Order: sequence, then structure tokens, then C-alpha cells
Amino acid sequence: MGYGPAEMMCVALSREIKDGDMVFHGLASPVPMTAVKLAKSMGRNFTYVNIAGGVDPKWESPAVTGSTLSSNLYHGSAATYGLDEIMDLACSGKLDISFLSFVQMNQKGEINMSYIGGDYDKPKLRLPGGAGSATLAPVTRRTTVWKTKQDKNSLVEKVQFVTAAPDPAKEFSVITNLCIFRLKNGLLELESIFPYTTLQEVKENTGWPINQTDVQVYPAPTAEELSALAEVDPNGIRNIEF
Amino acid sequence: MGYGPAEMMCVALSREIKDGDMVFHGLASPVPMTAVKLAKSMGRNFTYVNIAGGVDPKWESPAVTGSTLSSNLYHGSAATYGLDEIMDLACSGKLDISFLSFVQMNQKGEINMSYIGGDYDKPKLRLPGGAGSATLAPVTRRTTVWKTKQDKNSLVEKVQFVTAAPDPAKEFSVITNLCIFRLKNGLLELESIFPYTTLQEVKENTGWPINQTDVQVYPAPTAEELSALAEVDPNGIRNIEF
Amino acid sequence: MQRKLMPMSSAVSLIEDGQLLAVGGSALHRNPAVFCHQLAKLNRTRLRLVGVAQGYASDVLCAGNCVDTVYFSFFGFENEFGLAPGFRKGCQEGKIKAVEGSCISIIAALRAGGYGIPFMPVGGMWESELLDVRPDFFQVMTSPFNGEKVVVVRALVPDWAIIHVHEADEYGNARIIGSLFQDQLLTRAARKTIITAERIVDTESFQINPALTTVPHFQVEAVVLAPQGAKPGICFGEYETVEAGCMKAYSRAIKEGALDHFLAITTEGRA
Amino acid sequence: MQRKLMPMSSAVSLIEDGQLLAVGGSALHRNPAVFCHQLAKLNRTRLRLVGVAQGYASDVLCAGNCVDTVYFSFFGFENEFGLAPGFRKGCQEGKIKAVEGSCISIIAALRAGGYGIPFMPVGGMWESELLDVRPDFFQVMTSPFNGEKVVVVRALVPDWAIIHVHEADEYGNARIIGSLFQDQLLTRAARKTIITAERIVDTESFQINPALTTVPHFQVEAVVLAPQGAKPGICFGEYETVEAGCMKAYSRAIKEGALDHFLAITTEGRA
Repeated sequence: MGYGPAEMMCVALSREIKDGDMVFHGLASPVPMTAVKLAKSMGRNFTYVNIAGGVDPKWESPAVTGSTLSSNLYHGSAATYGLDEIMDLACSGKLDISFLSFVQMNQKGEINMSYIGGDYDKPKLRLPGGAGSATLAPVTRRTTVWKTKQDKNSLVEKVQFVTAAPDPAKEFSVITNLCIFRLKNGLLELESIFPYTTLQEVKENTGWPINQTDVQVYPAPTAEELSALAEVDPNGIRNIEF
Repeated sequence: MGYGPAEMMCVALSREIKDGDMVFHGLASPVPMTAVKLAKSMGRNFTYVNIAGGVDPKWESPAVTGSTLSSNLYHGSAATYGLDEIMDLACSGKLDISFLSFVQMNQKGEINMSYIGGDYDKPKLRLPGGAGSATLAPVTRRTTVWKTKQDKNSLVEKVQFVTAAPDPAKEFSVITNLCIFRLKNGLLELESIFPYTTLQEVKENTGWPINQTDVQVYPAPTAEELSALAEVDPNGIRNIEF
Repeated sequence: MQRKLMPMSSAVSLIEDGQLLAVGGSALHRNPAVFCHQLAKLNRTRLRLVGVAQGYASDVLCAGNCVDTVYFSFFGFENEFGLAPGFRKGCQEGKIKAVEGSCISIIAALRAGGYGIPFMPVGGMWESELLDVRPDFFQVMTSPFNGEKVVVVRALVPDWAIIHVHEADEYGNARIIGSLFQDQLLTRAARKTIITAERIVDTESFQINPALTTVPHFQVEAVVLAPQGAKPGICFGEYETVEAGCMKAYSRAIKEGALDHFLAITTEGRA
Repeated sequence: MQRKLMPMSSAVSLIEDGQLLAVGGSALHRNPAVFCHQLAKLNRTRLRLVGVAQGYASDVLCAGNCVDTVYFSFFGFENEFGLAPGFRKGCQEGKIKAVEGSCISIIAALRAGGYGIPFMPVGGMWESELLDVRPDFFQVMTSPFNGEKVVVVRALVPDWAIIHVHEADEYGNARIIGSLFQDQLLTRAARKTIITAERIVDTESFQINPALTTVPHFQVEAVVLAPQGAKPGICFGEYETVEAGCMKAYSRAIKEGALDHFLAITTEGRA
């Protein structure tokens, strides 16, 4: 079975989820939603909460929209848990993973989701805002941010504005269409690259210098993962951001 | 129809409720509960919330227990509103009446529900606590405290401890088995006495000096009120505290 | 209980210049869209908006130049529907003051408003520059109990919560089916609530299980029958796809400065 | 989800000396009474209790000399059942530290605990001497936004919420029917929850309308089948009068220092 960046990212995100985890993603998050369904399908035993208020909704029902506020994330739940309560869990140190996104990020893992150009009160481009990230990044046990289009405009030397910043004492990783970074001693370090890219391509698409001359290749999706992915996402929701 | 202090107090409390009011009483409050049922029966149009979480429960169903946490205060509600939310209403200035009780009270309307004798950490008699009163008395628009046994041990010169204090800028009244006091310029003033007592008896059962030589007599229960009362309280819940 | 059922025109006219509106739903889901179409036509000014994840209904008010401040953590339409053009334009022209917080910052401000307290601590937010740019909303202070440093947000008390629900009775008891988002919180924080509803039902249907009632009647000032009142967005269990054609027409109208024309067409034949 | 159904003996043994327990129900209503009967037999010490309106179950622990601090706004049995004798005795002998607040003070402390914040402002409380006697729980501070003075309470994070419910599944999803009192709040504030239930039901019964689930499985550490688990008190819709004979026997036992005997008789034949 073939795979591309969409499948690779869903698989990589799903592998971040461990048994016993409490997992959250926000709105506009079709890749994390699909990764969660995949992890459930692969038999991982974890709890999934989301902004639709569902608690472990029936993952077998395919999503029909990329919106991660839809009834697909609610039906089949045995309980409801609202965003308010999810954030309380996080602030009490009970959230294991949150999947977040960004427009710009620097090597410290600082995220800009607020604006680009001009100044805060008259920006050139007003972005949608960081949603949960300014609180979640510092308080969640493990934060994973995803980006479907890594380039020098997204991974930058200097962000225009710090909407959210990670806590260097907690785990923080970045999964893009090309590779995986992890925060070590307060700086993002390239951990592995996906099988279909090269270290050179990653360097060319990263706004800060990568000095490594060698890097491990991340394990490709297994046949089992790809077949499970096809089953949980027959409508190709995973492709929306690509 | 005859009446005694139980009927008189229920009627007097019920007359404090006006159209459009948001009304609350706490637990261990059989007299206020009965007064609320009476006011509903008399056609007053107000909203009633309580610790059982009911919002305008079916007042026509007679109570079978004096506990004001029972299902009688829930059934027939079209919505639920918990104690947490009721207190939030009060703190936001949206609660019109709360009915509170006390063990000791002084002429400033300061209430003791905490202890008598000894000191706070080793009292001679530990009381049950003031429940909502320390917050409600200062924030509710109109507070009415009730006492079924007025004497010099309950209306005192000096309370042992101030569990709760009224806000002199808000309305505050006391309804006992004998009479009604209202707070004026920060002090409780005797407003009226019930038809079956005398100014002399009231003075003898009040721990602070009452200098009035004359006082109005509070209007007796009407036949309509007494018949409504008999109907909403066939089990005589109103008598429990007498 | 008092009867509060009224035509949409009466309900929208309750809103006054300068008021703070808590707008229900999330992104393109269960917004009081039809209400905001009609409100935008009244040309109210200096409205302030608050909502955790604001979308279409709020954007219509921004596009109509009715808004001068927005408290939010997210403002957009999700995925293929992109950024919110009215809000974006207002910010970029310096007309709208964006007060961005994390989700829980906005939630905490509304909780504090509903609890009748002036401010509340909030988790996280460390190193975020959102703190620096809005000292009127965020402050850092010290716990009087153990000296711990904590970010606090200032309370917000909306003049109105405006939410779209599945079912309401004529007195204002209202029920949302499925995802509540933050709508119950909005009604608890606000002075008064305006309900638009897919259906008007009997009070008895609330009495069967009062635990399912989202808003009790006494919080509500107006109830409006508004079937399909969240369109062009989604309403859980009622209509579950976005009307893409309408969204495109909306974006184009904003680009071309033709919001009035869009609203005239969209609201044609609706009271 | 993990299976968490266990015998009462295993659940009570989870409680350790010195822990803070949030005890569910109100006065004589829906207390985890049978749980506390069994817990009192284990002779745990230095337990701390928190609850807005505490009653029988908490009193049994006080009477058993297991408790050194109680956070409460009311502690008693209502009306003819009077004061709580175990709590009263403990206070009067100087063995129990009473931390009394208004209802909303206790609620605010638990909310703050659940929100992961160190303290929270609370309405009212002005001129109450409760502030003066417990500066470790109450402080007065100033809003950094407008200088307004406000009373704040310190957060409480219970180690355990212990609540009695109508229905639970073996994974910990739990449903209370009728009056919730503050039980949902207790579970949100606590690190973990212990459920005793009138009935064990299928998970499917929760999936029919998840909005009716009071506690989701992931908050729960133990589920115990305990029919009539709130007796001698009341459980909404299940048994609606207090067992007056048992309450009298309890009062007498405390007066005579014969709690062990009372517990032995009361728990006879129960696992």
C-alpha cells in the first residue's frame, strides 16, 4: 500500500499516544482527529476528549467533515466533558497529550498564532488566535504540535509574536510533513526524518540552522497501520490540509 | 379557622415574597419551604430555587418530610439549578430573597451559627455552621431571617461570634414566632407584633432594650391564606420546629 | 413564569450600542447566525463581543462595522472555510481591538463574571506575549497563601448571551441537544439571555427530565422561533454540513464591500 | 477503559492516613454511608474532610477519631435529627479543627482545586469573623484591575471524592438521578473518585444520552456495588425516609462511646 505525507503524519501522531493517556485536540484539527481514530483502531487503550464534548466517541464511524466540532466527535460517548472541564484537567496536570498547531514557530518551540506584519493593534495579517495553546503548551505533560506544510515561513528564526510558549521541563515535539523535532534543553532538535525526504530537504525548509550531518529515518507506516487508516478514514479527511 | 405561631410565621414569610422575585432558602428550613408553597398557592408569580436543585418544583405536592433537600423540592421542575449556581446568582446581585436562620443574633442583625461558650478551637457547644449566610446576608437584595423560638438566648445583646453580618445598605428583616423586626440605619427596629402577643411579651423575649411604647399589630392570616396553607401542608410540616 | 416569545425584530432591537454580547456556538457550529444577520442590519455601534471560539455570527457583526472590541481565543471558520474575513479586516484596519486569551482565559473571565467576583487566576499563559499587550485583561499576581505567582484575568459580564438552541418553551426554558460548547457558561455569565430556537415546545417536555434543560426560564429575556437559525453553519442533529455556497457569497461580499446586499438577499422573506 | 469494579473492602483500603476526602451528598441525603461505616472500622487517622453540607457519613468518621480537620459550611442532620454528634464532640474536645466558610467559600475552594489555580475570590463574607479565625483559608486582597477589595479562599484538592450514585458501569461512568448536590464538583476537584452505586448497569445505558452521565470513567478509581449504600439516610427515588431507629442507635452509641459496637451491628453481613 502506498502512503504520502498525510498518512505518514497521521501514523506519526498516532504513535505518540500511549496506553492510559488522556488525549485532546482542538478545532480545525483533521490530522489529529484521524490520528486518534487510528490509534483506537490499533488497539491503544486511552481516553479521548474534544471540543464537541465527547468522551471516547465511537471512533469506528467515519468523519464526513474536517471540522473537529462535529457530531462525529460526540456520538457514542458514555459521558460528556466540555472544553471548560478539559482545560481544568490540563491546568490540574491531568492531561497527557494535547495536539496543537501553529503558523510560525521558532527553535524554542514558541508559537505565533496571533498576527504577522504591522503591530498587534494594526496587523498586516490577523491570524485566528492560539485557542488553547497559551495555556496548554506550558501545562500539558506532552505537547505535540503538527504542521502539514513545513517551510522557512513556518519554522522561523524569529517569530513575530509569542502567542504560546512550551515549558522546557515538559515534553514537547513537532511533527511536520517532513520530520519530527523534540525539545531538548529548551531547543528543538531534529529527531528523525520521514522515509520519503532527505536531511537536505529538511534543512532547506527550516528557518534555523540544523548542524546535524546524520539523522535517523522514522519507521514507515506498517501495512496494518495503513489498512486501519483507510478503514477509519474512508472519506480522506486526512488530506484536507494538504 | 384557628391559627398559631406556625401558621402566622408561614403567612408572614410568604407575604415577604413579591411578584417577579427570585427566592431561595437552604436546608433545615421547613417554615420557609411551607411559606413558599403558600405564596405559590396564593398566586404570587416568582421563581423558587433550593438546594435540591429544583426550579419551581410542583408546589401542589405536599411535603412528607421536613428536610428541605428532598425530592419534593425537585419533582416537576422544568430546569435544575444547583446550590453553586444559586450562590453565583446571589453574588452577582440577582437573588431577591434568601430566608436564613440563626442561633444567636444581636441588634445589628449579626448572626452566630458557629459556637457557644469556650473558644473557636474548643467550644462548649459547636453549632452546625452558618451554611450560606456569611455570603448571602451581605449580597442578597432582601434577607429575611426566621426564628421559631424568640427569647433572650436567641435575640441577644452580644453574640458570641459573628458568623454572618448583614449589609446595612440592603433590606434585612427578622420574623419570629412573636414579631417582625427590620434593619434601619444599621439596627433592628421592632416593626410589628403578631395578634396573639403583646409588646410586653416581645420586650421580655428580646435581649436588647426596646424603647417603643406602642407598635402596630401585624395583620392576622386571612381565611384564604389559612385554607391555602392547610391544602399545601396537610402533613403539618410547618409545625416541626415548634 | 412570563411569556417571552417574540418576533426576531423585537429581540434584535433589545441590543443597544456599546453592549457586550456573548455569542454562542463555536466556529461554524450552532451560531445564532440568523439573529446576527438581522442585528447587523440595525447598524449598532461599539458592540463588544466575547466567545471562546467565535465564527460566522460574530464575523457578520464585525463585517457590519458594529464591533470595536473582541474577547476570544479563536476566531475563524475551520479548515477550508479559512479565516473570518470581517474580523480580520476590522483588526487589520485598526478598527477592532483584539483581546486574545487562551480558551481558559476567556472561560475564566466569564466564570468570574458569573460568580460575581472581579477577577480569577488562570492556569498556564507563562511566557505568552498576550499578557504584555493587554494589561487591562491580564495581570500577574501573587497568592496571599504561599507566594506562588499566578496569571489572573479580569471578569467579563456580558449584557447579553445570545445562543441558538434546539428547543425552547415560550417562557425561556431552553435545551441544546449534543455539544453545548460554552453556551451554558455564556448564559450564566450574562445579565440576560436571548434564545433563538429551532422549535418551540411545551414546558412539559422540560419537566420530564429537568437535568437536560440547558437554560432555565428566569435567565431569559427573549425567545425567538428561528428554524435553521444557525445556517449557513451547522446545528447538531439538525443540519450537519456547512452551506458552502452561502459562505463563498459571504466572503465575496466582504471583499467587495457589499455586506448590505448579502444581508438583504440572505434575510429575504424572514421576519 | 479499565474495569474498576471491586469489593467494598478493597475500595476503603485505598484511603490513607492524612488524606483529604470530599464526601458526597448533603446532610442525611445520598451520603456514602456504607462506605464510611467500613472506613471507620479501619482506624485511619488525621483524615481531613471537605463538603458543603456534611452529614451522617462524615460524622461517622469524626466519631471514629479518624478526622483532624473539616472544611464545611454546614455540618448536621436537619430538623428533628439535630446536630452531628461525632463532629460536635470532636470540636468540643479540641480534636477537630473546624474550618467553616459560607457555602460558596467551600465551593470556591473546590472550584479552584479543580481549575488548577491556587486561590479564588468569593462573594460576600464581609464582617464575618470566619475570616479572622482562619487566615490559612481566607484572605482579603485587592483586585489588580481596579483596586476593589475582595475575599479570597485557598484552593482545596481532595485526594478522593467519595460519592454514592444511582447507577454506574464497571468502568466508572456514573449517574446520579435527581438532586446532584455538589457531588459533580467534588469529583472535578479531586485527584480521583470512588463510586458506590445502588446498581451496576451496562455502558450502553450511558451512551444513550451521555449528557446524563455525572462522572466520566476516567475520573474514577473504584466502583463498588452498594445497594442501599446511603442508609440510614435518603437516596432520591430509591428510599425517601430516614431510618430513625438507626439514627437513634447511632446517637446513643456516640454518647456511650460504643461506636465499634454500633458499626459491628450495622455492617454485619456486608462485605
